Amino acid sequence: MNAPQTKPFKAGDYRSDLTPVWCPGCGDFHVLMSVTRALAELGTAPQDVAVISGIGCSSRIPAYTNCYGFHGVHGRSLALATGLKVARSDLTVMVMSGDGDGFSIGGNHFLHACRRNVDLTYIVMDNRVYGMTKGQPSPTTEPDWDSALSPGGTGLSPFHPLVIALASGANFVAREFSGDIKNSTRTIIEAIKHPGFSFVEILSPCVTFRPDEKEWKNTVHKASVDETDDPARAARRIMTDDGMNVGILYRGNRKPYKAHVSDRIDDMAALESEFAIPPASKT
Amino acid sequence: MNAPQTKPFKAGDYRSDLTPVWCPGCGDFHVLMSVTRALAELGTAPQDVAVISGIGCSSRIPAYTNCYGFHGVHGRSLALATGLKVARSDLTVMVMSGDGDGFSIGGNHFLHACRRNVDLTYIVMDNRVYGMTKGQPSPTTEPDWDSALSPGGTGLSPFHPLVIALASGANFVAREFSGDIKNSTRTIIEAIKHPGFSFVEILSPCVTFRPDEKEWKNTVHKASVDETDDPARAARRIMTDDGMNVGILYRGNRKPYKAHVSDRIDDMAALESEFAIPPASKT
Amino acid sequence: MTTSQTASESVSVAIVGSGGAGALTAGSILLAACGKSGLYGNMNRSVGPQIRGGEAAALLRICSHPVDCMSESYDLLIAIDWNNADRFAAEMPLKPDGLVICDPESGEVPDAIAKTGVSIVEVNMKDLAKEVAGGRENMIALGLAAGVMGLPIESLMAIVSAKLSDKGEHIVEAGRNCIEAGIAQVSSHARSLEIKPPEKQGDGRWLITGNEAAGLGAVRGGVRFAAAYPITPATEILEWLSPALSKTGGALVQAEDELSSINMIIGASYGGRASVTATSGPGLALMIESIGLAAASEVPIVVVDVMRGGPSTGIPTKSEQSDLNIAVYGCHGDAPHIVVAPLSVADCLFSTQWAVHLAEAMQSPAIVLSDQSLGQAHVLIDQPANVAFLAQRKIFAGGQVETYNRYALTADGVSPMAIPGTPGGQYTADGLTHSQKGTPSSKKSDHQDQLDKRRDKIANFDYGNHWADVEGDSDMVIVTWGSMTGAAREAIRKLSAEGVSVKLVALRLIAPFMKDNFLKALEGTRRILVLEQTHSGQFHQYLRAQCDLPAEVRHFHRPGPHLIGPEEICTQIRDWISA
Amino acid sequence: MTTSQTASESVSVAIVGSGGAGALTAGSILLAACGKSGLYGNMNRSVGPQIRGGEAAALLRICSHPVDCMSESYDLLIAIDWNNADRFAAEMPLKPDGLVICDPESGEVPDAIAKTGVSIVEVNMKDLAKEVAGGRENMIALGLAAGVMGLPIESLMAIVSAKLSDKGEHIVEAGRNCIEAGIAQVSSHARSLEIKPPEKQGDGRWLITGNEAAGLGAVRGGVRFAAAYPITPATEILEWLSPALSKTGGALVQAEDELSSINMIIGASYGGRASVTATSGPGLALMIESIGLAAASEVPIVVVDVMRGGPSTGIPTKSEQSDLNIAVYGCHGDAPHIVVAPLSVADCLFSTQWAVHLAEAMQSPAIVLSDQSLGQAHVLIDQPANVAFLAQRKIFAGGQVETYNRYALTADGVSPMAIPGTPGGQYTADGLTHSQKGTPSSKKSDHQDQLDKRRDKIANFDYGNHWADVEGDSDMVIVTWGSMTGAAREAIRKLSAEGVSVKLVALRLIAPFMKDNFLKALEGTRRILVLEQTHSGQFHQYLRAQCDLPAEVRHFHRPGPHLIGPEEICTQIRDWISA
Ligand SMILES: Cc1ncc(C[n+]2csc(CCOP(=O)(O)OP(=O)(O)O)c2C)c(N)n1
Ligand SMILES: Cc1ncc(C[n+]2csc(CCOP(=O)(O)OP(=O)(O)O)c2C)c(N)n1
Ligand code: SF4
Ligand code: SF4
Ligand SMILES: [Mg+2]
Ligand SMILES: [Mg+2]
Repeated sequence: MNAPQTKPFKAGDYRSDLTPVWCPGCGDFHVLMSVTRALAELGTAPQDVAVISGIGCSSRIPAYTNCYGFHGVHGRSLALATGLKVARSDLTVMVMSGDGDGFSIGGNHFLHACRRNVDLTYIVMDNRVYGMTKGQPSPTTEPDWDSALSPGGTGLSPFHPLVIALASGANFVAREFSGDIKNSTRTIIEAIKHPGFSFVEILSPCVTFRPDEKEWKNTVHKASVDETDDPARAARRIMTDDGMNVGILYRGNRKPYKAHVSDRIDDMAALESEFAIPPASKT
Repeated sequence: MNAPQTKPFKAGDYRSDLTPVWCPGCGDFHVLMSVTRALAELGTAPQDVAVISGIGCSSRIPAYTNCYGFHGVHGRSLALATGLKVARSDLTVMVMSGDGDGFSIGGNHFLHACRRNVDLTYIVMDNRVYGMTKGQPSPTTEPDWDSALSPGGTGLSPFHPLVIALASGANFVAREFSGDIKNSTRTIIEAIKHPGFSFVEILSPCVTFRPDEKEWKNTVHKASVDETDDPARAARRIMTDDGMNVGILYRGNRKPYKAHVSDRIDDMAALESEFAIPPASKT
Repeated sequence: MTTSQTASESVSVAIVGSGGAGALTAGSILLAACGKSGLYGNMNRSVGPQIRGGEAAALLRICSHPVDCMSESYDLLIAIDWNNADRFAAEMPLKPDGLVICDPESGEVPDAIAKTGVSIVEVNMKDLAKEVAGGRENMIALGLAAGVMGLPIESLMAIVSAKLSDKGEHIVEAGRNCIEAGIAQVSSHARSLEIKPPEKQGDGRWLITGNEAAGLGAVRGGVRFAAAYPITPATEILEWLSPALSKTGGALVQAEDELSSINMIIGASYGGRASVTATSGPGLALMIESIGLAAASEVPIVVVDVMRGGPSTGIPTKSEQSDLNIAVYGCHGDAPHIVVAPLSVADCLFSTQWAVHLAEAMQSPAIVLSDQSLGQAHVLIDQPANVAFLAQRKIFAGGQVETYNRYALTADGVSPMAIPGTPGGQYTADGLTHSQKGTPSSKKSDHQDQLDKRRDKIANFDYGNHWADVEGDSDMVIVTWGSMTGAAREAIRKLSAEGVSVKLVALRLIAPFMKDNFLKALEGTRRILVLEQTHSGQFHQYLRAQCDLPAEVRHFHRPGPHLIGPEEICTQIRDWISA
Repeated sequence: MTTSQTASESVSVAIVGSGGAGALTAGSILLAACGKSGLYGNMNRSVGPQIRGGEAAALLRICSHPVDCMSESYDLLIAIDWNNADRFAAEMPLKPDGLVICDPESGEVPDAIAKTGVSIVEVNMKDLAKEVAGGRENMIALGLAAGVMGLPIESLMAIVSAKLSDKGEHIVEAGRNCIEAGIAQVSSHARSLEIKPPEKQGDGRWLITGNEAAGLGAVRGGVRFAAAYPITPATEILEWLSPALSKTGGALVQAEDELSSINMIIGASYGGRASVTATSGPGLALMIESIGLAAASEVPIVVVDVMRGGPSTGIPTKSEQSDLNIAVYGCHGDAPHIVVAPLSVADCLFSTQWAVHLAEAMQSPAIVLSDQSLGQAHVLIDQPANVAFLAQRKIFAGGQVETYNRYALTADGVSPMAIPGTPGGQYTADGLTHSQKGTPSSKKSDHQDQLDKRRDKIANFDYGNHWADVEGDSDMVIVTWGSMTGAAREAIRKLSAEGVSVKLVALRLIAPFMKDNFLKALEGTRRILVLEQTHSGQFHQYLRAQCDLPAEVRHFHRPGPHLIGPEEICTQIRDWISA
């Protein structure tokens, strides 16, 4: 199934004909474009790609692609994708999530997917809000953002998903802005190609509940330093940056997860012999 | 209930008469000693302290104290303690966990407890193994540690709980060794006194499933640099240390969680007025 | 209000339009204005899958008496435009003598509607709006509706002023002018849907949703702590509770997930504060392990489950009653607890407040099974009375005893609970099987004793007459629960007008099952119609499991999203009688 | 083996000692040696709350025929020492004519035992051990047991060599010498518990636990992927599967929690590999949300739940059948799925293998309800036959169709499933209500269609005659399920020896409920005794919910940890007959 493609693919080959439920202007439209372009450039046939997600506006993305997809339950996409990739190492497995799905309810799987370092590409469309449930603060929301659930703001500082990824063992860490399709595409390509667990946070504005985020196109800027393969250095940099610098921030050499399932079916007899007790010799 | 104590307390006042189920030589005995000593030194009356835990050998600890305790379900101690502390800010709330309970199944609550920065003291007895279920690897276990579940080792690198804490927003981060009761006691006192979320990882050998850990008393060493209030610096240091340096590593100034419940009961009328529609004037 | 003789007791109105057309705003103002006129009514919103910008419909029913459920068919459809007309046709069927008002500028009347032969009146809403400075077509539509229904213009104007005032006086002005322009169109029409004046004049009405009512019930019951994770269709409970708790000295914590929120409220309640969370099916599923913990460690908590279409993510925005099984049977092991179901929007208040009381009195988890059709319905109700149910826990006062036994065996099964801070009451709460003191134990006697205790405290409690609403007298009985009660009530009223009397037994207390009371209520019954909004018949199976149903039984059930309505129920009964 | 006439068919032995005394090792060797002699038997381990170093007991029953359950009372108690004697007295009552062998050096015979009037023989085990270079008292105890039972010494020596060989030849030697010293003591005793030779001589026996058998059943069924999080008493399944899967080309992933493990297997199975996880009650509770996902998205998975005492953390090391409710009814919404229960240790293999087959054939989750009493029992069984049940999924072969409809409505409700990599089969699996294509939908027709489809595919499947073990013929019937079957079988054998015939209907397929088969099996029945190991009577309620039980019913149930035994069951039947 993984034979090299002769016919070149176009981005459109990776799009289904379903109309997204997204609001006009939602950043996720751009992420969808970047992903399909990246896949086309890589040339992996649509049927050899699986896009796994949870629940949220962002998590609606699998059905908008023409790949295999799984729109699972809220927060569990990384676990589902891990099982899939270990069972089917021949597939390109993308995991696509939101800041609520991925960092709030899904936080534990994030930690352990990084640690396990299975060869997955994890893209989080971070809009610093729960879009689908109509505007509650997420783990990346600013402390003073006003909402019905937290009038006047939560008072909580957003945390650093990229540093958490580094501290947990991710092998590739990047941040992009959805509106910058060119760089997003390039980074997604690199993330897919890099072995082990690759994490790309894409700042993707929620124009409906966070209209202020339309400003992001003016505030993001390229990281001022080059990517590193030293996780400690990368972590320190990210903890002190303004959360708006984009680019590949870390490309590591950590060992990817080893176990996988093969099509080999061995003889069961050896397995069963451990239970056997030979009959007593006649006495 | 929180009136200053006149009579001084002894460590024994914080011990119940229950015999621990722990194996002879288990590091957790020492942690119990350090905790009771720290509480005695602080002088908070036993009834004003709550010790909250999940499931595991280490999590058995609440009933061995003479404080209020909650031995909840596996992995949820931080959530339970958060509710308790917000509802009852007058109590000293300690959360005590193991590396499985706290970092594996409980990983998400760890992230978010750090981020929320409620004034809790979180002590994880890290023995790099699941003791209670008889010896499986945990998120802090070395990649080559052999076990029935992972013959030959998992191949996975342990992750960095202290850096994850820093990246998530914890306000106090320390590592100690259970056998060093003096320093453990001192650090626990500081952790309790420090506002916001304090995290102390105590290396506590599992003599039964990790007899090699008896060697820890020879391998731990004091951190060569002083504590810092810069989380990025602390993170970098910890990511490059050998996992064996002990002491207070970070003492921050992050703002503790603000909401709490008071005994004030306000008039409900104002609350209900929003639903009222005055009757139509006679037409 | 002067009314013609043809005025009716109930008028149902649908206002539809594409995203941004303002159909929902028009509906809200209309409903509130009816309330201000002393009328009753309710409104549901129906929206497409889009997060924003999709088509929307406001579905209203206005009555001169308190209203039990939505209409099955509509008297009046105002179409600001005709986008997604196919969805409307299925969701809001028109009565044969129905009236459609639409704008000729926004496309053809869809076939499905044109074919039915209803009266169709064209009004150039867009043009009329353009004639008003700052005018909008939804306000024209509002005027049309008010005109057709004969609503007093003062009520409308008062509500428009109140609702739009924060947008500036010119917007209010524009609104008023549009409404007047809309009303002016009506006199020229052939047909009117005038509504009778309210039964009780001059009463104060409340306009409230089931979710708000549940939140208020919790606070009235004494809840001062909440923790929750947002989920449709329960989020409004949280969004209402958050400021409400702040104002009453309490707090709401937004948790990272439902595993956390359930444990947060267990912690807060262990600390002595009555606590609540709200969720829907997927969240309830995640809470199940720790609901068992609350049962075993005897910590009172209240979980409001606003049910939606299932299984799995299902249909988040639509109603179903299919979480009955998980609510009653979901825990591993034997973990008896309380399950309560509100029987109407107003009853969301009472039932939740009662659940707080029950949970606290028995130191047990209580689940409130509301659903989307109650939680998100906007309803005009009489101002609810204050009921006396408050959180009142049996507390260990401290100091007097040698050894404090947290889980002491007592006559009623409820053991005095020590609240942290109480000297001499220190104990460790535990989800492991434990002795009376709370020490983990695997002894058969401890296990049996504590299982018996937890069963008995719930089985033997005095639930008064709140276990069910039992109404009427007949040997034909409708047995139902929760939100289905409204449609059943209306059906029974209709049948009674036809001379057919039917008794209602609507269960509010689902677990424990009040077998004796239930069988008593069914004495002399010949026929039982069991009604529920599930695919598999969960309620019917539950009844079967709990008792031998003492009569001939028929069972009418269906999954969501299509709510079972009064007319369908009437048909069931009529068919049975004539069979 | 030469045997006296007084030799019996079944001997039950308990070997007890404090931590480190080696009672469990002695028990294991004894059991294996019996197997080598062609006998049958089983062993349970009982340990205190300590992780290590607490007291321990090996509870064995050795039979000349296949054995169904543990003994309710013991023929022989060998006490290496008397620590925690009170626990023993409650857990392992001695028969009135029982024999106790103990070491006078290690304290007084406890009152509870001395008072019963059993024969007590003192042997200086410690001293005897000291006389052997490297000798240990547990090996002396082993010799004593073997001697009293008249076991052939060759079997013992063969097992000792095999089991201790990796510890060095001197340890083996010491063991042999101790055993001989122990046996030598026996000739001097007054009483012997000789066991009859096996019914079938020369057969190969397997020594296996229920947990190993479940693991093997999964692999035989075609499982090649597992993910799990350790939990007592299910961990051994995982520890067996991990190397077994590596050897057969598969893999086991240790997950961070149960939310993860269930989703990992859903992912792997979506990828086309038959997959399994194993857990116990608390873990099953955490998996419930995603079991609903597997049901809604139609992904086959197998979840083995090794039940323990509940609710909540309960009693992790003891058995109970109280996860029936959550297994059947735990999901939110209507999510029909398969629930299977092994009826014996050996049946753990068949039932798990069958569950894999059923899950794959119907693209549905299947839950296997084993329990601690099956999972952790070590049992000598006949080598199990190979059965033909294999994972066989209805697959979409690719390419031929215009639009591939993953959730197409088909005659049997099962739709061909495209496996990633198949060109033309791309679809998105979804837990939202969806159309046949898989597109999210809130249409009533889609919801109804897909709910019908998922119900029908499971309801209409041909389960053959595996749904239950139906044995014997009588108008008195025992109806039970899962692990209770063993004790019921033995009770029926006993009663039959008394001339009382009782029929057995033991359900293997719990859900869907095979109503027609069940009622057929009960035709002509006058009395039904329902048996289960729960506090609230979950199974009985389930039966009531599913059908009208066509006879007079009595119900005997009890929570763990005290297993319902054959003699108690006999008493129930005898009392009923004589009533
Ligand atoms: C178990 C569970 N809890 C809660 C929800 C409700 N829910 C759906 S999406 C969502 C948040 C999504 O936020 P995010 O991942 O940031 O996605 P966005 O919509 O912002 O793209 C929540 C809380 C759910 N579906 N399941
Ligand atoms: C939901 C759930 N899953 C699994 C378990 C089984 N379990 C009990 S303790 C434990 C691991 C404990 O490890 P750790 O926290 O490191 O404690 P230790 O025993 O090593 O002190 C596990 C997996 C459980 N009780 N509940
Ligand atoms: S609500 Fe926000 S995240 Fe969701 S589709 Fe609209 S703009 Fe995008
Ligand atoms: S198993 Fe390990 S962690 Fe548990 S009590 Fe024994 S030594 Fe301590
Ligand atoms: Mg978001
Ligand atoms: Mg540990």
